[in-house]
Parts: sequence; C-alpha cells; structure tokens
Amino acid sequence: MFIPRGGKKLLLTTVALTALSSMAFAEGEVSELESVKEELQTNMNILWTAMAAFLVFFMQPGFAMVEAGFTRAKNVCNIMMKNLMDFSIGSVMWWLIGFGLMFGAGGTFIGGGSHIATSDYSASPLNWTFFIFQCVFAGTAATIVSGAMAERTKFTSYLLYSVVICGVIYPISGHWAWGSLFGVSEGWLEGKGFLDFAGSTVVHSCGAWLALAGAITLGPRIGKYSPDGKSKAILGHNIPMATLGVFILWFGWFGFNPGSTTEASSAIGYIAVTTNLAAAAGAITALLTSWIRFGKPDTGMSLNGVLAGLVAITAGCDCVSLPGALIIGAIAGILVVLSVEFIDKVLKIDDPVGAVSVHGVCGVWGTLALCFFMNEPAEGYSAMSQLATQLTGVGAMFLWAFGGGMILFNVIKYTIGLRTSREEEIKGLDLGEHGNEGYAGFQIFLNQ
Amino acid sequence: MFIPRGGKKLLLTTVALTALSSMAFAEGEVSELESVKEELQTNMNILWTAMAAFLVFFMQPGFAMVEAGFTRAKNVCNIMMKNLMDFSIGSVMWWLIGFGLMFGAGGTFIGGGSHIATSDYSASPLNWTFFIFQCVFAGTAATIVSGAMAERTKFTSYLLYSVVICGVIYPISGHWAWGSLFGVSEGWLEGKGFLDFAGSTVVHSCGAWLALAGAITLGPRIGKYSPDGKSKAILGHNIPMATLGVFILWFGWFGFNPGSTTEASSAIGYIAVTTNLAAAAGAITALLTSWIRFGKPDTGMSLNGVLAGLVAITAGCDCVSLPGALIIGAIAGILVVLSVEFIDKVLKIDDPVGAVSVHGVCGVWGTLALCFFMNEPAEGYSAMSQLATQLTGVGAMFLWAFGGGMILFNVIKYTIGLRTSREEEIKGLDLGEHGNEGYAGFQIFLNQ
Amino acid sequence: MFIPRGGKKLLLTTVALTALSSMAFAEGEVSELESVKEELQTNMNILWTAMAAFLVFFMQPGFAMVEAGFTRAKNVCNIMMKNLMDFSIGSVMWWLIGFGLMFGAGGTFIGGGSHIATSDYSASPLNWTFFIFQCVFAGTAATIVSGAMAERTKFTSYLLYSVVICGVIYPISGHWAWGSLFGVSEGWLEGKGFLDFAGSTVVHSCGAWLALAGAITLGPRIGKYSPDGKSKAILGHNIPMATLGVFILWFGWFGFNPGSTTEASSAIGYIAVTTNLAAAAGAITALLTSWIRFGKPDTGMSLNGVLAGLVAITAGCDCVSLPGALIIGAIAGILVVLSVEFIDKVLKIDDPVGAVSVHGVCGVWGTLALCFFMNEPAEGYSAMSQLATQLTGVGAMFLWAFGGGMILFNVIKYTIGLRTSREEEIKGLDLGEHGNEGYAGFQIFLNQ
Amino acid sequence: MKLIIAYIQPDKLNDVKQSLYKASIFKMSITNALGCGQQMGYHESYRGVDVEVNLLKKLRMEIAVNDAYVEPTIKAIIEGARTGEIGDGKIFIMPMDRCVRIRTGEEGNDAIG
Amino acid sequence: MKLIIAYIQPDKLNDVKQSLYKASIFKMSITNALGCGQQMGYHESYRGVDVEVNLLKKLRMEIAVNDAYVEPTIKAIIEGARTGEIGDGKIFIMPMDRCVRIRTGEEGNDAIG
Amino acid sequence: MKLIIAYIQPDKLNDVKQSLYKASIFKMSITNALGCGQQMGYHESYRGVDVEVNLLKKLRMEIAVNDAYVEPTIKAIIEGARTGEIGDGKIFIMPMDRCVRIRTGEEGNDAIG
Ligand SMILES: Nc1ncnc2c1ncn2[C@@H]1O[C@H](COP(=O)(O)OP(=O)(O)O)[C@@H](O)[C@H]1O
Ligand SMILES: Nc1ncnc2c1ncn2[C@@H]1O[C@H](COP(=O)(O)OP(=O)(O)O)[C@@H](O)[C@H]1O
Ligand SMILES: Nc1ncnc2c1ncn2[C@@H]1O[C@H](COP(=O)(O)OP(=O)(O)O)[C@@H](O)[C@H]1O
Repeated sequence: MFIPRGGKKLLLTTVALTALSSMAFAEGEVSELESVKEELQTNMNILWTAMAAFLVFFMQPGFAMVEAGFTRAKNVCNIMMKNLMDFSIGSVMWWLIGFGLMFGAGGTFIGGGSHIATSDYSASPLNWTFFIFQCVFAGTAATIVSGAMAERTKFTSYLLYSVVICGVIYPISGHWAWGSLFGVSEGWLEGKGFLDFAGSTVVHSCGAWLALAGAITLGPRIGKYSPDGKSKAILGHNIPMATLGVFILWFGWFGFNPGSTTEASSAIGYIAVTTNLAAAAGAITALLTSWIRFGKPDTGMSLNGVLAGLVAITAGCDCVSLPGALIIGAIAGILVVLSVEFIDKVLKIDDPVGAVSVHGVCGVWGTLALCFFMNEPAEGYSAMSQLATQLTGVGAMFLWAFGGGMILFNVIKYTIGLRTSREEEIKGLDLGEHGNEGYAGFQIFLNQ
Repeated sequence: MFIPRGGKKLLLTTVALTALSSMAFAEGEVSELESVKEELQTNMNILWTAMAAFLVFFMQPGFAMVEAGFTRAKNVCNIMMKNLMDFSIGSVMWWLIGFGLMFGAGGTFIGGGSHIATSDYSASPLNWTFFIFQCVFAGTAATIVSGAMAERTKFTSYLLYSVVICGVIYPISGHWAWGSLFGVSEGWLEGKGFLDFAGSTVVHSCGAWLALAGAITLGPRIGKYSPDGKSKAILGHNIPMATLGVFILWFGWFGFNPGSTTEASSAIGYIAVTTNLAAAAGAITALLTSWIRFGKPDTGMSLNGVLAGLVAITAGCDCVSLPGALIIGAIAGILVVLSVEFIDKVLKIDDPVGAVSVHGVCGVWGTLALCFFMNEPAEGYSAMSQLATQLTGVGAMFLWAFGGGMILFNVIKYTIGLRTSREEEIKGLDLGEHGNEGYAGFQIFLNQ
Repeated sequence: MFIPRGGKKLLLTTVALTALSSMAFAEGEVSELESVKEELQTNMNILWTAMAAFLVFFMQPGFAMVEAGFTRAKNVCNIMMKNLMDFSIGSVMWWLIGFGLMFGAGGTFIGGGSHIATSDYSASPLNWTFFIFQCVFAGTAATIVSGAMAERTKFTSYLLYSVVICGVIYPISGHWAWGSLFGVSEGWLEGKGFLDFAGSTVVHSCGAWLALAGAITLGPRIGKYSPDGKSKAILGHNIPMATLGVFILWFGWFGFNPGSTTEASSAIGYIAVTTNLAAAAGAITALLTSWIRFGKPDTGMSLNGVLAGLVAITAGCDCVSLPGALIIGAIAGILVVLSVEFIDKVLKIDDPVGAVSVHGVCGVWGTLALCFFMNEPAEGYSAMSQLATQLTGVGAMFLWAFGGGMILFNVIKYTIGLRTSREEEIKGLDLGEHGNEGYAGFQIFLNQ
Repeated sequence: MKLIIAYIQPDKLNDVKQSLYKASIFKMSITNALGCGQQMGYHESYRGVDVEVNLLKKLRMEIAVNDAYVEPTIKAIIEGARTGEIGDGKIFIMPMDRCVRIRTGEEGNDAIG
Repeated sequence: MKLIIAYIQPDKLNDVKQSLYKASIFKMSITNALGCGQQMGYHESYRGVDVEVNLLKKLRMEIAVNDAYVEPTIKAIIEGARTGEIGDGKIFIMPMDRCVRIRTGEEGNDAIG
Repeated sequence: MKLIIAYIQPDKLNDVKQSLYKASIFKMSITNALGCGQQMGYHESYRGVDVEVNLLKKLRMEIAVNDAYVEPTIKAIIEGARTGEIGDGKIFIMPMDRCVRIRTGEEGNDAIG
C-alpha cells in the first residue's frame, strides 16, 4: 500500500502499463482476461472517484456552516453567498483554464494550454471523473480563505479573488506537486520526490497562506482589539451550526483522503482508518489543551481540533503507520490551540475561524511529520533527506501562496477596495452588501 | 457516451443483449469470461445505483431546509411534517401501486398491474435497486409541490395529495417517457424519441405544474398582496438553513443525474461535470441578474439560480456538450429570476419558494434546450425535429400535471377543504395544525 | 438472498472458500479467471463497505442534531461536545482494545488480544475497511446513550463513560453475536443461531439499555416532574434541527443496513427497500397514533416514528418479506409513542429524546418480529424455536448492558459524581461546563 | 407629556400602525413580551405531554405623546387592536416628566414628535 | 394605580409567579432584558479569548395594580425572587394615570384586573 | 427618583456604557426594541420584492436614578449616543415613586445604586 514517491502517479502509470501490455498481447486468451479485468477495474475506479468527488463537494456547505457558526448573525447571508459563489466561479474557472494549467502538457513549473476549456473526453475513460474530482479540490482550496476574511470583506472583491485562485494560483502550485497525475506533464516538486498524498500542502496550506495574506491586508474587524491592543472575543452566533459543519467536513474528508487513490483498492480502508484516528486524536488533544489553558473544555477549539487532525493527516494518510496517524493528529490538536492564540494575541491578526492555524500550521506539520512515521519505508529510505524535500515543498508553497496573496489582495485594496465601509461593517454585511436579513423575525442583540 | 434516443433504455438493452449472447455460447471459454464480466458489472451497477438512490433520498431534507428557510418561523414544524410525510406516504404508495403503474407490463399510456405490491425479486438482480432508485425519484416529484403551497395548506389535505401523486399522477406520466427502463413495457413518449435523461420534465416539471395548480387553487397567503394588489415581501426566517438545503440538493443531484445511468461507466464523470457546470453557471447568472434588477446581489435568488441550473441540465446532462451545459445553466439562472418576478408581480400567484419557476420554467427550458447543444449528434440528427418531439413531451406533461392538479386540488377544496382557517394561518400552522412550536424559547417577532 | 443463520458470517466464509479453491487450482485457466473475479469482487466489496462506513459515520451529526433539537438552547454546546467526544474517544478506544475484544481470537464469551492496537493489515485486503465499518458501529452504540442523559450529566463523567462503552461493554456483547464475522473467533449467541443482521440488538439495544441505566441513575431533570409527580413538558428548542437529524439518520441507515452485507451484491437493493418501507411505515403510524392520543399530529413523535421503524427493521432487514417490513415498521411506530408515554408518565424516567423507546423497545420488537415474517424460510424452519433463540439474545443483551450500565454509572456517581450541580443545570451546561454560549446574540427566554 | 404603554396581539400590529398613522401618530417603539391575563392560555402538547402555555406572546408598544394626543392615541390603538375577544390587551398611561431628543438635545413638546 | 417593574433572575420566574398567584395577582407581562448591576458579570471564554459578560440575562416583569395591591405585590415578588445573593434584582414602582382595557374600553380600577 | 428610558442605536451601546461609567452610573437594564421615528426606515429586498422596513432595530435602556443623577445621566447618554444624524434616539424621564432591592428589601435612594 505504501506508494514510495510521487504518490498517486504510480498508480495511474501502472494502469497505463497494464493497458499497454494488454494491447501488446491482444491475440492471446490471457490478454483478453486482462482487458476485461482492466475494463471492470476502470469502471470501479470511476465509480469510486466519482463518489469521492461528491463527498469532497459536500465539504462546501461544511465550510460555510463552520464559518457562519463562528461569526455573527448579521453577516450570515454574506458568508453563505461567499461560499456559494467561490465554488460556482471556481468551477467555471477550473474548466476554462485551471485544469489546463495544472494538468495540461507543459513545463515543470506550469501546465500547458492543452486542456483549456476542452470538451474532448475521448482520451481516457477516467478523464471526466478525474476532472470533477480535481475541480472540487480546487474549490476546497478557494473556500478556505473565506473564513479568515469573514465579516469585513467587500463582496465584489471576494468574487474577484475567487476568479484568480481557481483560475491561476492554485493550478500553478498544484502543477508542481501533482501535475503528473493526469499523465501528460510533470511538476518540479514531484520530480524531487515531494510527498503530499491528498494535499496538506497542495490544497490546505495553499488556501491558508492566501487566507493569511487576506487577513493581514484587511486588518482586524472593528472591535476585535481594544485601543490598548488587547484581543477581545467576538462570539460566534451558532455553535451547533459550526458543529454540523465540522461533522460534514469530517464526512467529506473520507472522500478527500481515501478518494485520492482514484482507484478502488484495499488502500481505501487503510486511509479511512488513519484519517479517522487523526481526527479523533486531534479532537481529544485540542479539548485537553483548551481545558488546561482556559480552565474549561472549549467547544470551538475542540471543533478546530478535529479539522487540525484531518488537515495534518492528509499528506501522509496513505503511508504513515497507525500509531503515527494518532500522534500526527494528537500534536495537530495541540498545535491548533496554541497557534490560534498566538496569531490572535501575539501577531494580532484577526482570523475569525482559525483558518490559518487549522489549514496552514497543521498543513505544514502534517507534511513534515510524515517523514518520521512511515509505515513500510522503502529500502534505503532516509527520513532526514525526505524532510529536506518536504521542507522545499512547504517553503515553495508559502512563498507562492502568501506572496501571491499579498500582491493580489493589495492590488484589489488599492483599486476597487478590499474592505467594506465602517458603517456597513457595524450594521452587518447582510444589509449592506446584499440588502438581505439572515434570520428575519428572530430577535437578536446587535450591539456588537 | 451520447445515448441517441430513448435515453437509459438502450443501456439496459445492451446489458440484456450481452446476457443473451453469453447464454447462447454457454459452453465456450469466452462465454464464461463474458458471464463473469457481466456478473461483476451487474454488482457494480447495483452498487452505483444504490449509492445514487441514497444521494437522491438525501434531497428530501434539502427540500425541507429550502422551503423552511424561505418561509416564516411560525410554520416550520408544519413544513418539516409535510416533507417527512410526503416521502413516507409516497414510499408506501410507490410499493403498493406506483411502481406497477409506471413500469409494469401494460399499454403505452399506462403500465400494468404486473408489479403491484410485489415481493418477488427474482426476475433480475438489479430489480430492487432499480425499485428504490425510482422510489426516491417519485419522492422528489412529490416534495416539490410542498414549497409552493407552504404556510396555508391544511395538513390532512396535503397528506391526501401525497397519496395521489406517488400512487397515480407521477407513475402514469412517468410511464410515458421512462416505462421501458424496466424492460417489460414502453410508453408512447419514449416511442416518439422524447429525450429526458434524468427528468427535467418527467420529475421536475411534473411536480412544478402540480405546484402551480396548488398555489392557484389555494390563493396567496394573507398579507402577500396589499389591497391594491401590490406584491409584498414575506421574509424567509432562516437563510443559512435555506443555503444548507441548496447545497444538500446540489450534492443529491450528483445521484440524480449521474445515477440515472444506473450503470457504472465513464458516463458518470461526464454527467457530473455537465451537472456541476450548469449549477455553477446558474448561480452566477442569477446573482448578476438580481444585482442588475434589484441593485444588490440577492441571496435567495442566487440560491434559486443553483437549482435552476440543476433542473435545466437534468434532461440533457448526458448528451449536451460542456459549453452547452454552461449556456443551459446560465440561461436558466436568468430565467428563474425573471420568472419569479413575473409569477409574483404579474400573475400574482404566491409561490413562497419559487418552485414553479425553478422546476417548471427551467424544466421546460432544459428539456427544449438540449436539442441545440448536442455533443455528438447521431448521423442525420435534426435539432428542429427533435424540438418538435420535446415540445410534445413538455406539452403533454403540462396538460397532465396541471390539469390533473387543478382537478385534484379543487376536489379537495370543495370536500374536506384545502386551506387552513384565517386565524390558524395568522397564528401559525405549527400551533394550529400540530400544537407544536418550532423554536421554543427563542424570541421571535410574530407580527407578520 | 436469505442468509439462513449466522447472518453475514456465511458471506465471508464463501469468499474465503472461493479464495481457497482458487489457490488450489492455481495452475488452470479457470482458476485464473476465478482469481481475477475474486480480486475484482473484493475491490468492489471494499468500495461498498467503505462507502457504507462513511454513511454510518454521518449518523453521528444526525444523533447530535436530534438530541440538541429536542432539548433546550442553554445546553446545546454541551450536547455537541458529548457527541463529538464520544465518537473521538470511541474511535481511539476501538483501535486500542475494542476491535481485539470483539473480533480477535478468543473464546465464545470474549475475543482475544490478537488484534489489540494492531497496525498489521496484511491478513486480508478487506481488513481495514472492515475495521472502520465496525468502528462507526461502535460509535453509534456509544452515542445513543447521550440523548437519554442530556441536560444534566457532568461532562467529565460522560467522557469516562465513553471510554468504557467502546473499549469494553459494546465489544464484549458484540463478540457474542458477531464475533465470527472477522473469521478468527465465534461468539456463543451466533453459535445458537441468533439472527441480528445489522444490529437491532447488538448495537441499538446495547446503547438503549445503557441509556436506561444512565437515565435512572441520574434522575429526572429539574422541573420535569411537578412535586405531585405529574410529568411536565420541557420543550425542545429547535424542531427543524431535530428533523434534519432524523433525515441524516435515515440517510446513514442506508449504510447501516445494506452496508452490513459488506459485499456488493443484489442484496443491497432489497435491504434498502425493506429499510425504507419500515421507516416510512413507522412515520405514518406514529403520526396516526399521536393524532389519536393527543388530538393533533405531533412532530416530535413522527420523527421518533421514523427512527423506531429503522431500528426495528435493522435485525431482519435481509430476511423479512416486504409486507413483513411494512408491518414491523408500522408496529414500531405505534410502540414508540406508547413507550415514550409509559416511560415518561408511568415509570417516571426522564429520557429527553426517547432513546430507550426508540432503540430499546423497538430494537427488541424488531429482533423478535423477524421470526414471523421470513421471506424465504429455510426448509424445516420453525418460527417458535427461532423466537426462543432470539429471546435468549435479547435477554442476554438486557442483562449485560443494563446491568453493566447500572454498575458503571453508580460507580461514577459515588466517585467523581454523575450529575452537575443544581445551579449549573438551571443556568445551563453550556455556561457551567464549557463557559460557552450556543447562540450568542439571540434573545432566548431562559426561564425554564 | 405622557408615555402610553399598550399590550396588543402580535398580529394586530399592522392594523394599529395604520390607525395610528391616520391619527397622525408616527413615532413609537415596540418590544416582544409574554403576557399573562384574562385569556387563559392554551395547550400545546410536546411529545405526548401536555404543555399549559399561560404566557402568551404579545407586543408591547411605547408611545410618548403630548397631552393633547393622549385621547386620539388611545382611540387609535383601540380601533386597531379590538376584536372584542379576550386577549385584546391593555393600555397604560403614565406621567412623563421630560423628553429629550438625543440628536439635537432639544426638549419637551418639540422633542416628542 | 401603579405600574410595578421588577427585574428578576430568569430562573426565578416560576417561583415569583407562584407567590403572585397566592397573593391573587394573576396579570402581568414579561420581557427579556440584559442587566448591569452589582453582580459583576462572569467570564465566558470563546476560542481562548476571555469574554467579560457584564450584561447579564434578566427577566423584566411589568404589573399594573391598584394602590391597595402595591404592598402585596412587592412582598410576593420578594418572596419568590429572593435568594439573598447579589443579582436578585430590583423593583421600581411608578405612578400610573389611567388604565384602559382594549376589549371593552372600560377604564380605571376595573380595567386593571 | 426618576426612571430614565433611552432609545439608542444598537451599535452605540458600548459608547453609551463608557460615558455612563465615566459619570459613575453603573446600573442599567437593556432590551431590544423596534422603533418607528423620524428616520424613515430603509429598503431591503427579498427575492426581488421590495421590503419597506420602517421598524428599525433599537436598544432600549432603563436607568433608575436619584434626582441628583438625572442631569449627568442624560448628558452621558447624549455624549455616547449622538452622531448628529436622524435616528440617534430619544430620552424619556419618568417619575418614580419607590425603588426596592429584592435581596435586602431596602428601599429608596440606597436601593437604586
Ligand atoms: N395588570 C396587568 N399588568 C401588566 N400587564 C397586563 C395586565 N393586565 C393585562 N396585561 C397585559 O395585557 C394582555 C392582555 O390582557 P387580557 O387580560 O388577556 O386581555 P383582556 O383585557 O381583553 O381580558 C396580557 O396578556 C398582559 O400582557
Ligand atoms: N439603577 C438601576 N436601573 C436600572 N436597572 C437596574 C438598576 N439597578 C439594578 N437594575 C437591574 O436589576 C438587576 C439586578 O441588580 P443587582 O445590582 O445585580 O442586584 P442586587 O440589587 O441584588 O445587587 C440588574 O442586572 C439590572 O437589570
Ligand atoms: N414619541 C415616541 N414614542 C416612542 N418612541 C419614540 C418616540 N420618538 C422616538 N422614539 C424612538 O426613538 C427612536 C429614534 O427616533 P428618531 O425620530 O428616528 O430619531 P431622531 O429623534 O434623531 O429623529 C425611534 O426609532 C423610536 O424607537
């Protein structure tokens, strides 16, 4: 089950080789069996990959519920709209250019134009399933940013951002690590042996560093810091909604990680187990850490702990041992609590849902940690040299996504503007940006 | 992948032919391979169809959340009950008579009694999976009506309606277009070459025209129109709930459309892509249309836009090109906004959730539009002659469902009564019909 | 499709036999076909079992939503936390010792240490998928208890309980009926021919009798009974949330029951149909029963009716006839209403969500009822002798889970304490146990 | 100056607003309230257990008026809110010493309108 | 006639209602309120950040009574609401000029009850 | 003793609390209210239909004070709540007969603080 380097690529190559061999011996009986076997296995892979894609799609409302639950009632329509539109715009951009840039024939830095807005699906039976699977991954990266920029971002500017991330930023860095999965191109990072099975770095850190850039460029919400710089809590308005969101994400992650096999094989079960153990461990340690630090077991932090564990295991879910999965998740659960506090109280960056800590810090942790918990390391495997490769990948992603994000958000800031007016922020973005109300009839205190 | 006429029927026929041929050559080695292949493929088809059925089942809470979110808090228990009971009653009716009428041996207008309340599942291994898949489709058609009749319908009358739609109305018109899918009967519409892969007309328009009949027969909610006939807004009480509902429906639609292959094949991926593109395009254009018309990007309309795109692509999701899917969805997103306004302000029919616009208008649009966006039209294919066939189907469905609905709802109106008392409507159906309260403890303004 | 005795065990044995035979004739061509067939079928089984496991996992938020919806707003964070942590702790305990005790080599009363905290997955390709599937079943049993103990249990004590149920109580009784499913051990109950396909007794009754012990040991919530012993209603704060929960559970049950085949075969479809019919029938009869008894169709009871039907059909979903499924569900829907009233008004045990009635009473009903509704009883099958066996299983489970529960909860009560302080209960556990607030900003009447 | 407090049925708000407008009274403040009065409550049932609801949902209006407006205001409220059935509500008239408009700081009769 | 306004702890409502009933006072109106008083608030924490909650949830009761009922009402409220701990609440007694029953239009002492 | 009722913009609460604290006024009670005043409301739109919202969300403060505190309280509220724009709100000053502290039963000037 351990897939030494290059991750999922090899799987596809094997399939291709099998296809080749079965063509070569087309006359023999065995090869007929081979070709029937391959046809059936391909249909199964399609079935599995499609189901996994649907599960990953379902993470979209998960993100929306978590973000909305952790923020105020007066912005809930705006948050719903952002989550709806970033996926919608992302889907269209992905078809127009994203997929081509990430997987089309091209160099090691950027994919080519060979699959721009294509309607040709003859190449391989798995292609369109592969396309939709990758599309929902791009949508995940895009939506991570929303939470960190919640409650103060201009809607138009957010739409613009959505165009750029799914169209350009995510596909390019995605090409580096996963370009070869489609079989026509190879990225420089995977060439070095960078391991990121389902995207701790490729998807989650990418989104998180963009989120960090966004949160910094925006500045904190009004009232988040007292004049003397003390952090003040802005309470989330709906904790059961946030909890439902986390459970939906956990559910969707069973598509995200096991689905990244894009193949129906026994690896599915193993990856589901590592994923589940890490999530559970993250919840437990985040609970304990919050208990120790704040005196009571905090609901919000425990929810973040689940997501921390899930993000951290994503890179190595296929190759780490079970105790390794447990430890990776457990440490992520601790890290996320400390990181949320650090970013909030020391760096004084206002990230309402903890997106940077969950997806960025724990994404890095998971990408590096896998080196030390290999289940069945290949002959001659060296944890330290693998760590060097992983560090390269992590660093490259940070430079690309955080740097790109700073440029993007500052360009927006100084052209059409990134932040809503003070008055609009105080009255709520629902009224200001959309003229809508989230909970008509409910009596809600609006004094914050 | 293009399935020229008759939609899914051919797929099944192919399977049947394969089965035949493998029986014919039962002694040879090749045929043993064939039979193993077929056995495995059948198991895979069962697996896929079952999963798709479960996803379609999950659309039920999606509809419930959308309807409840777009209406007032004082009727939320009633709406939950309607959505729960129409599916429950529908499931039982489907087994008792619905399935038999739709798929049993019979004429081209109505199926026969051969599968009434049967417990015999020996005929084909796929049968029961096919049964449950078709059952959740019937449930979908039934539940569409609930939204248009919300906040003023007597509960008993709604239960009665549920008996009739799943037992009689839907199965009969369903037989016309899909009767042959089960292999023992054929409907007159499919005989003409009517194309409706997953049910823009068969399921969605059927529900929508019944909904229209219901809304007309009921009349508008108290306070919906001012004495001088001006439309007044009655605000939905929970927009995040409606959004969750839309995301759940989008998720479920990945069972609805790709699942209609009832076969694990590469078509799944392609259909998922067209479905997703149309939904995304619908969201974007509905957003823009509402922005232009009302000055601000409206949340409710964008949510309707997603559903509009999904309904529209349902008929042609297997056979249109990708740019075609994008255009079909995009125009549906515009249509839905204009249609909601038209029905509300000009026709003055009170449809609280826009069910008629989403499922009716966009259902018709999608059924007709596919003629012009064929991906790989068969030799000699003529868009105009196909359009004529499509128009026949669309018209027949309107006459049947709207006509039948007017008769049904008027019979109910003049016997047991269709509408709750004025006092009950004002106090809320939760108290009046159920003696329950949706949000005990929450302080809610009840002045509307 | 009828699996005479021992349920799923036989399926696996068949696979094992096939594997054996294919090894024996490894040189022949036919056996090559056999081995390809088996390889593909195994991959399909993995795919199916994994998907089913994910659906069953998704029942977790279903339980959380039902419990929270039926209780008060001031305890909603606590309820979310209990549901999050019992699954998290349960997952870790399951890996550490639960799986080993239930399925490891050992005696007929308890499994052995052979699979304690193992990381070895080489034995069989299905193993890890089987592991995660059984893990989410254990999580289901654990979470049932939460509802009956809602709104007054100390959080730390609940965590302790979670450790014990998934680590010890559930695995041991689970071993009795299902120990052989993994193939290395056999329990005494299955040896007797006890039938419980997906766990009406093994999972649901186990949770329910523990819940009963918990509710008794805790005593009723403050204000639940007036000084003269009259039962008073404590209204649930969010009925749409409870409804969403029920729909999620219904959805998840399509993994629970059909998934228990752990094999992609035509049985999936049949089991989905029986499951769906029983749920629908339960909803309808609970609606009618509440209507007759309380004068109006009660939402909460109808929701319980769905769950009652689902729990009842779980034991016999594979082997009863369709009219049988309908009757089993219908009677469960009546039973649950009467049982909720009886437990509340006569026994005066405070079970806020009706967990004991739904999972216990209907679990017993379903386990016994299957004897009389066999679809294709084996030659020489005697309903009465099967009933005797079923009664043994039901009785053993009651003694084990209720007895064990009474000991466990009383030990907790007299050591660290089981119940929160009076003041904390009145102010709400959210503030008291977690220092959190579920719905910040919303104005809620807190006088209950 | 007087402060008029009125408890009315929630669904009567629009009617009361209309009749107040007709009497040229445009300013008011409204809160949700639960009321216990002659109307004896009703019975909900929840999961089979009877719930006696004796705190009924009411709207509470507060209208500050100059003395000359007291009668027209009372009349208008009664006109809008009366159905003749128990539960129609009550009006309380309280003396008020002063009234200040925050925006301008102006006081008295001018500030009220 | 007086209008009695009382702020009490939310969980004391039932006790206060009981002791009012015993004193034959059956009519009242209740609203939710946030109160700032001697009770200094408490600390929640939200995602690691301390929240000082100094607006505590209270219930506000309004009871219109005839003069003879003022003392019994005050006594009954105190009896039902007192725990002796900070936060028990306050009672304000306000003069009231008139009281009108909307249903009948009747005024004064009869209208109040 | 007076009971001061103030209607302010919801987002001004913190500013008003600050300026009241500066004037040594620490006790108050707050409720949500909908207000209809000179500020003419605004327009939302919902699914394409215009919604005229003429009941705006306001906060209602109630502060019981001894006579000497009336002026400082009014001044502090104005200071905290004034923006100069329509909708800033109103202050009503009502006579109050008595004030009772539930915890101790003490009355009058001492009970208020
Ligand atoms: N004495 C009172 N003090 C405070 N509120 C009262 C009083 N009497 C009536 N109310 C309020 O007025 C509402 C209507 O009163 P009710 O007695 O039911 O109507 P009616 O006067 O028509 O009999 C009550 O629900 C309550 O909110
Ligand atoms: N001067 C006041 N003006 C308005 N409300 C007050 C005043 N004093 C107290 N309250 C209300 O009474 C509640 C209880 O007061 P508090 O001072 O906490 O209790 P105690 O009188 O027992 O010390 C406060 O939360 C507030 O709602
Ligand atoms: N006469 C009144 N009676 C009751 N409430 C009033 C009255 N006048 C104003 N209010 C309250 O004060 C709020 C602000 O009043 P408004 O007239 O909009 O502000 P401004 O005084 O700055 O013009 C209103 O929304 C309403 O809640």
